Amino acid sequence: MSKLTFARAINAGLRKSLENDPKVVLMGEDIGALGGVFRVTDGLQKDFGKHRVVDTPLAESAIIGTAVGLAYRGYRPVCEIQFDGFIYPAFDQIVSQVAKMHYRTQGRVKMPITIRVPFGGGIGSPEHHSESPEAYFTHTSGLRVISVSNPQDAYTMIQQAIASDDPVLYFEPKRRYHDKGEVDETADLSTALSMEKARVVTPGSDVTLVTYGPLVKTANDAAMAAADEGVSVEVIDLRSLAPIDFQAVEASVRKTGRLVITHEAAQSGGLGAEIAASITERCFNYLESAPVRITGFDIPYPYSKLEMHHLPDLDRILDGVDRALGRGNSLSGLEG
Amino acid sequence: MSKLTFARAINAGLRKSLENDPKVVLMGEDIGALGGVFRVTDGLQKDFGKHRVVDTPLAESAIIGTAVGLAYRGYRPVCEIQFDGFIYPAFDQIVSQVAKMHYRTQGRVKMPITIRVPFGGGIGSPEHHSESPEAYFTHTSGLRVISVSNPQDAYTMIQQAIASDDPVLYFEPKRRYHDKGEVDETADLSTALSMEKARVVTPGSDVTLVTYGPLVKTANDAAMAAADEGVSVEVIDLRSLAPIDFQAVEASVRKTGRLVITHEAAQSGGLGAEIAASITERCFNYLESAPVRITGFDIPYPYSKLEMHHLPDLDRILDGVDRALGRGNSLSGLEG
Amino acid sequence: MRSTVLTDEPGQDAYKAPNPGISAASPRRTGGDLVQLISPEGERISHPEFDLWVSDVTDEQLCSLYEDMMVIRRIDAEATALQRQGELALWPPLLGQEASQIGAGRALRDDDFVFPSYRDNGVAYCRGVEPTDLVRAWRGNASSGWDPYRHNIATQQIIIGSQSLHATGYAMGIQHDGADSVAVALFGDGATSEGDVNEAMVFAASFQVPVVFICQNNHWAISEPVRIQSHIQIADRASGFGIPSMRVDGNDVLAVLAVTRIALDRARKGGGPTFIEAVTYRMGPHTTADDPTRYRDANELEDWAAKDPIARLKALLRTKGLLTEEVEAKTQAKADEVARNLRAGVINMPDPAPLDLFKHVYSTPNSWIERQKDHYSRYLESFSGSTQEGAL
Amino acid sequence: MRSTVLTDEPGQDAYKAPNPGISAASPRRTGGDLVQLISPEGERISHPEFDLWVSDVTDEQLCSLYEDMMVIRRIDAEATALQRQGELALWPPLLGQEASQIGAGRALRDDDFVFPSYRDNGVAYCRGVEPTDLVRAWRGNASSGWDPYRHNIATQQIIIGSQSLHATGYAMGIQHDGADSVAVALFGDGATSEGDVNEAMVFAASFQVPVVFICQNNHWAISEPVRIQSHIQIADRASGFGIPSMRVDGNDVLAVLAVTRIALDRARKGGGPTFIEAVTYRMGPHTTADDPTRYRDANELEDWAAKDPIARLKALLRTKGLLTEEVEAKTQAKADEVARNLRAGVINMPDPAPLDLFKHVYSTPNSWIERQKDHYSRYLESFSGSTQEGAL
Ligand SMILES: Cc1ncc(C[n+]2csc(CCOP(=O)(O)OP(=O)(O)O)c2C)c(N)n1
Ligand SMILES: Cc1ncc(C[n+]2csc(CCOP(=O)(O)OP(=O)(O)O)c2C)c(N)n1
Ligand SMILES: [Mg+2]
Ligand SMILES: [Mg+2]
Repeated sequence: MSKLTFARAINAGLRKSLENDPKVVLMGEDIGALGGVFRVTDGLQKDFGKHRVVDTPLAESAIIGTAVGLAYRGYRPVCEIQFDGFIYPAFDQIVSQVAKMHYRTQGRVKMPITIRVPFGGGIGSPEHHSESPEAYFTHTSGLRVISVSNPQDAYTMIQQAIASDDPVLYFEPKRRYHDKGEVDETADLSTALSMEKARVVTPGSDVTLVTYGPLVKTANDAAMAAADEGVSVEVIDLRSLAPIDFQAVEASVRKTGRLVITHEAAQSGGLGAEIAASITERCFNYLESAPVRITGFDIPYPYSKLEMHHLPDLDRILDGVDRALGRGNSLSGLEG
Repeated sequence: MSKLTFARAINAGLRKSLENDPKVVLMGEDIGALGGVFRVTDGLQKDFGKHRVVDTPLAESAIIGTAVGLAYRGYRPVCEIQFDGFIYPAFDQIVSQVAKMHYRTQGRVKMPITIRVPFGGGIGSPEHHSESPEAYFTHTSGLRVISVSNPQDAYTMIQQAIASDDPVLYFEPKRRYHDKGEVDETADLSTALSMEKARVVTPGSDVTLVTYGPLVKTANDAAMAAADEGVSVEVIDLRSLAPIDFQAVEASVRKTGRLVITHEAAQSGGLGAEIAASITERCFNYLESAPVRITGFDIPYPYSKLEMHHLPDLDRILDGVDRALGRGNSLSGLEG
Repeated sequence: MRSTVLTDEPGQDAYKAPNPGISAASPRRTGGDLVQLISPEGERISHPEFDLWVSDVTDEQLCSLYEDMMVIRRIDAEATALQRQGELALWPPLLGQEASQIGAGRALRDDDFVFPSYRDNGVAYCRGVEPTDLVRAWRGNASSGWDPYRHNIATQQIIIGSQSLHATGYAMGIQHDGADSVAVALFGDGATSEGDVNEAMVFAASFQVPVVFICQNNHWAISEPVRIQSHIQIADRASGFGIPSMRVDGNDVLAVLAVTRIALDRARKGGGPTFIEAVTYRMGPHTTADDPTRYRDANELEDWAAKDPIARLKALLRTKGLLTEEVEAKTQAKADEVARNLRAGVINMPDPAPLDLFKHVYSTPNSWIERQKDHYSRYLESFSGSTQEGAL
Repeated sequence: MRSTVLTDEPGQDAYKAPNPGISAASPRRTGGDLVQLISPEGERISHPEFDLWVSDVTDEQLCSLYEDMMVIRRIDAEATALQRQGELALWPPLLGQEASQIGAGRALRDDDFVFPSYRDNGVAYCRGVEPTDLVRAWRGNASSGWDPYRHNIATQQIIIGSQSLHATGYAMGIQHDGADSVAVALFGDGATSEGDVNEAMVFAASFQVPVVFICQNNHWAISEPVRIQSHIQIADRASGFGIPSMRVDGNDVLAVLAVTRIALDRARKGGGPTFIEAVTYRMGPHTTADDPTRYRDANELEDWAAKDPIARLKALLRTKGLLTEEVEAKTQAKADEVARNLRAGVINMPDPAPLDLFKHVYSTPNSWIERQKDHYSRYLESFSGSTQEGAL
């Protein structure tokens, strides 16, 4: 066991993958000598060489498009997109090629591509540096999408993503990069929890609170605050955003009868909508109240002086918990 | 009143906009001499000249990106994306520029850009020609998204879209291009139903059936078939997909207590999720059963010999109506 | 390089020089000379340098190139007919581009890897793809027809230009492996406007990988003449990326063979990427759904018919006394047989099963897909015993 | 065009010719000569052609260019300091690029329209943007600082290369209007790899619109040396699109002024697009968040410090006897004043109000936004009277 920051944990996972499989190749902008703008690939080019840790020209579509070609040739490319907001130039290659190639070729050509995306807000950045684009990809059949919330999962799941024969979008909560946590670097990957599975991170009985990535910590804090008020909140870290482990959420909601979902992405068409809809379908008769979504607003990510108003925080989550419980809340008295 | 096909109705609307506002410029691939692959722009270049109906080089990002520049200069570009599956190369320009420019500039720069997208399946096409990408855009704050289901709306709403100071994605149900309908070309645009509003196209009292674009016709057919079985289905044509006129849906569901949503796009993260979640939030106490989604599957759009299995049809919609009503249906006896 | 230059280039305006009096660097033309080894009249034009690259082509091989072109033209015609008869949903004819595709396709080594577009059926044929497999996707029976690894050719790309990046990435893999095979990207004149094709050149040049870009400039992108994409020659694009280019008469199978071999050889020897512009003409519609009379002049087609790639090779064979009755008969028989098999293959192609929908979305089990498949199979079963059973 | 050529080009490898013995067209270099009118030592290099374009520059104007460069360097330094002090969230210094930006900025007419990147604060300054407005977005108080229509300069683009298309589209509008103004796109060397920049050249060339692409090749894209983007000169890219290009010493304000004027003049007269590569150097970090010691050699920085654009102009002014104490004092005073105002403007900038979040998402009322705004204002009100009130 060692205490690692989030960024170091991913770095360690990447290192392990590079060591274990000569077909693993890292590519992206500034990932070499600089080690990436967040230092996640720090030292890897030095240790594995310029052919395995490749500084590419500045073109996202080409990063993903050449990764498709490398995958065709039997490689396992791990692409870094420098910030969430820079993934859109590569959207076509991701949606029309990476996601569809296996289906298109009737399983003959595999796309074991991992796309690492530092995502989410809260670090005071200018435009395009704080987006939460995950719903674009969870709506794209053929992709797997995961997000990690702690250094141990970051370490394990980056290796699982790279080992997966399916393409994986790996969303890294950039505002947690410096958070530290215990990481067991010796743990056996084959016995690790499947990357498709959610995890109950705080058990509880009154309300189910579902989230992922950067807000898992906030949700846990909210659960602690709620406990002080005598409300028992069960926090579920989804880990996998596509597919979502609905069985885990369902099991919890059958118990609590109440659901709150929180994410930073805009509300309309965000993951919260899918979770609310699916859970309502699956356990309508168990629900005591409508699922509540506490999310970013339907606005472009705002300039940083206002971002704390946009991002769900402990208070807003607790207000959502109150809503789910039918207790007094900011919308009390409002109809519809 | 004249009887026009869908395609001719859009053509007539475009013509009107070109006539009324010298700042309107059409741009796209093959929209000139050819009149577009669906002939929607037929004859317009001949009548308005190459400077107002512009055949562009083959580059979607540039079509939208130069439209942004034209809008900056005070123009109202109307861009045609040849098929749904070719919009992704322009995704970055749409999401990072078109959608955000007004917010970014604090309202100083308007983006009155209309992006016309023939969308949806059912015409036996090869890959990339039958996609339903609307949810990517409804999740993108700053865009308006509409879809039309009949020639009259097609005619009116293309003009409303062009007249709008906000950017509008205008989704045209390509498999309906040849359907005919009455179009009043003299109707006053200023008194037309706002493009933000939904419309009840078949009134009913037992179940609310919500859809848009190509499936409105199918939904109406399903309502007629249901009526034969004594079930009264109220069909709502959303028309606006962002924002959705939830008040209209809400009013209907408060009456019926049951909701079925149908669209061609994949289920996970599709519009059905947002509608189910929002309506559950807004009228939880009125719902007699969980909202039902009848949609395309979570697969890449399939090759054409299987597309009729992927696309919701009358039978699948009726099965969904049965589910909403708690009557015998294909999933009877299944838990969750 | 003093080969004959095609005189009329209807699609290409001469580049207009900027304001005179301004000495700023003006764009130079590279690749301005069109490589040609057979004249439109079927004369063999000798060229000290390019001849070297086809000196091994025996008379027999010339006949075999002829056969390939005849066969692929026949496949193309048969597929067009099958579409007209409702057996295929759509077909993109290659009529007129046989020399470009056979010349390029026959230059390749088995271990080279091709990333083609929808129109490159001639190249796919050279790679050994079964004619029936060529049309599988166009019938709607599958999203692609063959196993890329069996023939070392990817499935046909529909997103314009996308495959140029795949080829470049594959070439990065070849370089990484230390192999001496080559990745080849095929695309059209229209594709050169797409960001992806340009980014592919950036990457290919930056990493100096073994990739050959072959652009068939058939003068049209659906209804758009090539001058909408570029006022200067397409081959000139490459030099701005530091990639050498060649411009070849795409209706001259020998010339295409020669320049492709040159490019492949350079790539194998570590010389990096090359860009080839094969100047040819799309004699048919864009696809069977297209109506070219709406946008192009019949005269233009006539002009190009006079440069027909097959007629040209035929004339050469005739001059050389190679076009014997026996050769004619054999070629005809082969073409007939291939067409017959294609037709039979299409008509007997079994329809896919409904639940195939859910196959291969992922390579490992996926809970969402499993659930939807389960629900849909229950749905299908719900009709059993009802009157609709037969419909399934 | 025989101006002196900068000898050391650390970022650019010479293009390696392909295998010898192959006569295929190899890429030619265009724009290989670097336009220079002031040597690094501050000598005025006369050039019969380019001199014409700056012959109207009086001594006074030379001093004014000097002042601009001094002021913008001071603004840059002050903003960097403000960032270090926590008053700005981030700042992208332009240190070293003053000549490129002031030379280009001062060549423009009021009715030209500029599409800049995040680093082009010098150009924005020339357009009359208030220094305080330059930093508004970097403080996080707004997503952009100024009204584009007031200064005819768009807000600063962060998505690399995106603005090249906006400029091209704007130029399409100018052409459509029959006006003689020009759209200008500014971007970096790294940006030339993005599809958008290449597509912009395709459109600009196809429509022959009045746009000038100015690429400041500052040798780095964050940590990546320019040779990762291209092995040949950046200016050469343009010729492949049929766009003439010029390569200019970007640390020579007079030379930049001259070539920008040439390009603008050509555009105004209907001559279409021009591409300018201004060869310069980013002497600071990429942004205040960057640590260049991780990836670049201190020697390189030293080499370029010897070519400092301000020192160079200063030397020329000194030689010409223009650098009087008075001029020095006036310049200093101006820079001090601007910096003072900037600091005061930053520190006194009022914070935005929470509900500003919902402003300007759409230009017309939108039911979703209204509802969320209403809910959020209720939420904020729900704290009223509680202990947290002060926090709002
Ligand atoms: C990204 C994208 N945009 C548009 C289309 C529609 N489209 C199909 S073929 C074609 C023209 C292609 O022209 P060219 O590259 O010259 O190839 P050719 O068809 O002549 O072989 C277009 C616009 C597409 N398939 N993909
Ligand atoms: C599409 C996109 N990809 C990546 C980035 C991250 N990024 C910001 S600046 C930069 C380097 C830009 O280099 P260059 O174009 O040379 O401009 P310079 O910073 O040197 O002025 C990168 C990669 C971005 N802003 N946008
Ligand atoms: Mg073509
Ligand atoms: Mg740079």
